[in-house]
Amino acid sequence: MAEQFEPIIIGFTCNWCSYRAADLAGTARVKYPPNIRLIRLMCSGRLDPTFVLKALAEGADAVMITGCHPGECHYIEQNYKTLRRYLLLRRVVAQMGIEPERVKLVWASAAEGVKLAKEIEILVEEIRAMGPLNWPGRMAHAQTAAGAMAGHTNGAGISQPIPEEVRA
Amino acid sequence: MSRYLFYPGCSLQRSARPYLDSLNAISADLDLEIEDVNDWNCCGATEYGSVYRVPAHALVGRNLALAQQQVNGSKTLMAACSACYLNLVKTNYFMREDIRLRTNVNDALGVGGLHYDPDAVVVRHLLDIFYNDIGLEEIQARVVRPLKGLRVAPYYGCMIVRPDPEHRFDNPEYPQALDKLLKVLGAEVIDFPLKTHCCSGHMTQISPEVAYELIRRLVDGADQYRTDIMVTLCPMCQLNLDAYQGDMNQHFKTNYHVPVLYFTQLIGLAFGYEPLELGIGREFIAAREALAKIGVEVPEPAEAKPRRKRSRKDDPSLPMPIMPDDEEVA
Amino acid sequence: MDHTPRQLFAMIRAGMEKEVLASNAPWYCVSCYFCMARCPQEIHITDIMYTLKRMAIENGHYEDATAPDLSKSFVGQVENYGRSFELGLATRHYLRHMPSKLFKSAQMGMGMLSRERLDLSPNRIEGTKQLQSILQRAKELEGVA
Amino acid sequence: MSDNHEKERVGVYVCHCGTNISATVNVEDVAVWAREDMSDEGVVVSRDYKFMCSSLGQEMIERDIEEEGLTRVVVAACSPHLHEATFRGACDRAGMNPYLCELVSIREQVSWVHTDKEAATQKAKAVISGGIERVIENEPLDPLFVPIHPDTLVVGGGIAGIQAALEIADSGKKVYLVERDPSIGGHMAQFDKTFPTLDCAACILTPKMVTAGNHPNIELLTWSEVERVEGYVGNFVVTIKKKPRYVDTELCTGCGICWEKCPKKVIDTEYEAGVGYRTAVYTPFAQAVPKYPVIDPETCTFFLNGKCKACQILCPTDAIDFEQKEEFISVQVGNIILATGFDVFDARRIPQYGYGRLANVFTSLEFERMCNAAGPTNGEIVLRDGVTQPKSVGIVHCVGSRDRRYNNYCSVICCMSSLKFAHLVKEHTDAEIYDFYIDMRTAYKDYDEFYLRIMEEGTNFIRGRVAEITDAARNLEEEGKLIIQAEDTLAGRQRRIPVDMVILALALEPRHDANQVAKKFGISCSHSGWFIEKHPKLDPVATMTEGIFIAGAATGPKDIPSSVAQGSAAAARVLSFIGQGEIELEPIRATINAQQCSGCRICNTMCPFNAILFHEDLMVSEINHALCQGCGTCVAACPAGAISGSGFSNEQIMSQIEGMMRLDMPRLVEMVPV
Repeated sequence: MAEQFEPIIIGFTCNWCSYRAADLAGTARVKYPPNIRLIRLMCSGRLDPTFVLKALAEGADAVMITGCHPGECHYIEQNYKTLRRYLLLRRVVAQMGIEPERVKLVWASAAEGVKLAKEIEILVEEIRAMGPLNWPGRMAHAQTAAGAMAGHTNGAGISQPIPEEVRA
Repeated sequence: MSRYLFYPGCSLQRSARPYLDSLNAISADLDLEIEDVNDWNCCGATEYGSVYRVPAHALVGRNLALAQQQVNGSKTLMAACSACYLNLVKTNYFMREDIRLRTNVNDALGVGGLHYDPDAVVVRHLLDIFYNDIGLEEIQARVVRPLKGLRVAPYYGCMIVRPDPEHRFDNPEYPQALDKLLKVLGAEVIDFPLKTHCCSGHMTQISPEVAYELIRRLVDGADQYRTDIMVTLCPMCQLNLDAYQGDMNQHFKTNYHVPVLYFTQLIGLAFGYEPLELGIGREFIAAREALAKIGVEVPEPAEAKPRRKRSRKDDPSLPMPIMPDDEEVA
Repeated sequence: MDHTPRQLFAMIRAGMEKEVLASNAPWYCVSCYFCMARCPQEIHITDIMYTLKRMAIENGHYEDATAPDLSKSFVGQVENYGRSFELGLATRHYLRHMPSKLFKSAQMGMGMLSRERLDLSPNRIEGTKQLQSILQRAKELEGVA
Repeated sequence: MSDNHEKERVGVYVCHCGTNISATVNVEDVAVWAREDMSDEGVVVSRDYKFMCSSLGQEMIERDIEEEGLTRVVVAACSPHLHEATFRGACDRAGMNPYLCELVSIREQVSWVHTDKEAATQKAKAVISGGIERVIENEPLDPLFVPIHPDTLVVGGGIAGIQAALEIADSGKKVYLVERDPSIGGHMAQFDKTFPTLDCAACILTPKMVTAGNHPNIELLTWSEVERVEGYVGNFVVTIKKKPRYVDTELCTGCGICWEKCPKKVIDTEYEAGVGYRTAVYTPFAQAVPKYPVIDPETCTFFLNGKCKACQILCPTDAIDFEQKEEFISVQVGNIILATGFDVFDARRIPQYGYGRLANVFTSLEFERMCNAAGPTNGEIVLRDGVTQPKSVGIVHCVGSRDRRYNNYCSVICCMSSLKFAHLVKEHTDAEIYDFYIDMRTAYKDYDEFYLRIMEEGTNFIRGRVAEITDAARNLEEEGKLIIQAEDTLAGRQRRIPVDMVILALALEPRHDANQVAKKFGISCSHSGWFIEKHPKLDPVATMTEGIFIAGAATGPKDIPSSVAQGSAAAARVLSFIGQGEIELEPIRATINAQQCSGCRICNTMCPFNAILFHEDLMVSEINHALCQGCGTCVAACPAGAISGSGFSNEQIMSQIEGMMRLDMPRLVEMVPV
């Protein structure tokens, strides 16, 4: 029986480089699979690790974090902080029983529309091969851990229950 | 002692025997241990690929697979003939880049109990080994009979440097390795503008008139530079320029006499070997006269004294572009 | 040469398959790869020429058989012996396509012989059978067996 | 989700963008979906329209705000980088806080990059859903105003930089013009004639140079380079390195005795492009601005072995100062214009063209110098021997351009300058001229007429890219000549043309250090290495970084008229900022809630702008909004969740994620059963 699994991926982009790269991919009509949804931040440094957990908890199968190349940050050096958070985050998700490959960091300058599209394509392929994450289904188990980490977020934190009917 | 796997190719067995003989003669001096690929087969030259694709790569693939079995320490597979070299390089390259071809070729090889993993061996030309592994200093250190006064035209032909999507080892338009190697042997190396132009390949068999014209251009070019010897590194080039030079002369009613030797033969001469040990004498266009220039102790022809530099005040000439330093070996 | 590579490619784009395969241009290609090294669009011209030759042989479209026959004879020898056999190849080729030049070719052969640069009988590899089975399978995979 | 859904009234506007979006996204379906399925999320109005950015589209939104009482607006159209300001403006006009409008990109990120209409439509709904959830969490914000320092820095003293500096200076504002070479003038100062009018480059350039040099509002900093840039739009602090001239400009009169007497002659690879000489103490050319020379310590005999000092001994005003050291000055400016120009392609990279090996192969820049009456041959067109006039000349286009191995792009100016060369050769000699081109590109005013004129003058045009240039003759006619081989693509055959001289029309390339310069000023370079504009068509002289403008060939190959136009354009942009006195910035800033701050000081180390200060007495941190740039790194780092980032709050982003994930997507697509 052959059914192709179509993952959903949330991508976080930096306003100055990778969001511009996505714009450039569009202007140049570079094609990539529609599985990714991009969220714009001012800087990859704005990426609160709970955003990633939130996305996974909401049913995303993977998260792509993108930012300026090291040394090219619009805010001088904030992407180095992203890199550190990313490395830590991969360990955290692994401890939660999630394949760390589901969280990916990609550097893409404003000129690298083709590169960004290619990276998206690769990640979609990888996640397709990996299969669905279905974290919401495993939420009960994961909630404690994620809740601890997301404890400080006010309001829209991931510790809220997710209505079953919303899930695919 | 550096050990290399060696793919001799059909020509070196017979028509380019002097190439093999001279290589064998000098390899000991250079600590080269050469191990033939067992039971290698023809690479298909430029013909097999004109008829089939997958079989052409399977043909070469058998050699690569056999070489892979013999890998022991060094992964380098050395080829002396430019066509063999290129065919080996291309099959490795296409098997790496084209997954379908890789699967098909390995499927076919499997019938013969063989398998090849792209990049399991690194295919390199003899000249590449001499220039990059052994090195010019090492070669120069063994020169006992400098080829002083011998004017040589380094002739690379096509396939050693082209095509070059992988940036193999020298410039595809204007390579330098052989030029520099011949310089350290003490020879007077001309800047041969036709060094990578075609020797006519198999055209001698298909359209001799076309072949003669291509050969004429090369021989004439060398002759214009008062070349004593053209130096090759490919059996096909040597054959076309040497064995067909007479036919070409007949065709154009010309009288060129430009001997064509392998670079290994010149290295052998510089290392003090006698011509016979290097297969010299088996060429159609005899190198005897040219080699007399270095064989006997003739006093070095007085180099024309550089004219006294005119003071730049009256010299209207414009300076030549500054080129990146030609790294000379001391 | 009937067409320059540029014209040939324009004809391919124009869908002139028959004319393209009948052109003698690919057969004049000596595989010197200058075109590939120089093409500003990095078109693999030489490899395309090989493809055109294969297609022409497959469809029997070529007009002058000299070059295709040389290639085919060479292939036959390699498949028989595993190595090329210059004397056999040349004799057969000149007999068929340039009988007038056979004498000249024979002279060249004598010259080669006297210089110990020509074998009178073919070299054979040990794994002839193995090679033949490999090539047979490869041809099946290419769909030409 | 937030409980704001009941109180907010959201309008959703889906743009067709002609067919740019509607060809791939079923926009009508999306609009219906938003109206019907998203009504629980607060959507009360949903419309699709051909061109939402048109005045009719904007008026539609304004009317809905007024009549339907919308409190939030989501526009699903192009990238916010293009039209965010447009739609915020519309909301503002209708009395809604502009920051309550959210632009969702379904063109650049959906319709242009996907092909499957169903999947694209689904994705469009998902991202719009994210936008709806986000906009509900948006808060009304007031724009931030930053005062603009009235001084301007112009980097690069070529024609574009000079033009920009003059425009600004003429309006009464101060300009620092920084040039790395000893004189301003740039590449244009090297040329003899300019196409298509053939007026003399020096005649039109030198007056501008002199004006710039004497202008009371221009502070010329030649032989200087920008070392460091700090601060932001309105208030940059720029550190400039003044390289030692070894000449005291206070004392020097520019009399020229030093360079007349200097015994050290070297090949001038800069101004003379390698075909002429200069002395170790030199001004690049006679009309140099400023007139003061520099001493090149790399070639000066005194610097090399401590002897000579001829210039010092002979200088009538004692202006030579071997002790001079490099100096750093710091200037404050509100805006910066980068006009750093281009480099030319290194012809040695194409060995088959023989440059450097074959004496009579010249580059276009060498030829420009040769034609120049003040150049090394006094304007005589001669072979490398310096005396022989060529009887035949070949001109080769696209050397390093339009070639995947070097530069994919067209260098724009080479066709025209090659035509100019053909004319100049004809004017100076009787030579036969062969011009090898791929395509003749003579766009713009009077250019094609110039091409016609050169054709009528008798130049031979051969359409075909040159394969090689060789001295290997094949027959008597070719002996002693340079042979240009090319396929004449119109005749359909190979041609070999023997000539005496070859001119290579070199590609224009980004400055070798363009990347470092871009980094220094916080802007980006394109894939080819040119500075990237804010918008290639609509904002060609601005960059993504506010306050940094670009002009001239630094943004891509350009001819003189275009470079001048860009210099003026950049100046106009800067002047408009200066005129306003302040600039409106997006109010994206971080704020610390003192009640929640635990005083841990983690955020203090996060900020590269030192915008976060710690109150020792209160044990809480505070953010200085004048220094904060809004990156949000501290927001993400605060373990107490005490920092909020306006415009990108946790609530906004979390809701956006929820919205994006809400839609019940088909997760398993059935494929052909095995």
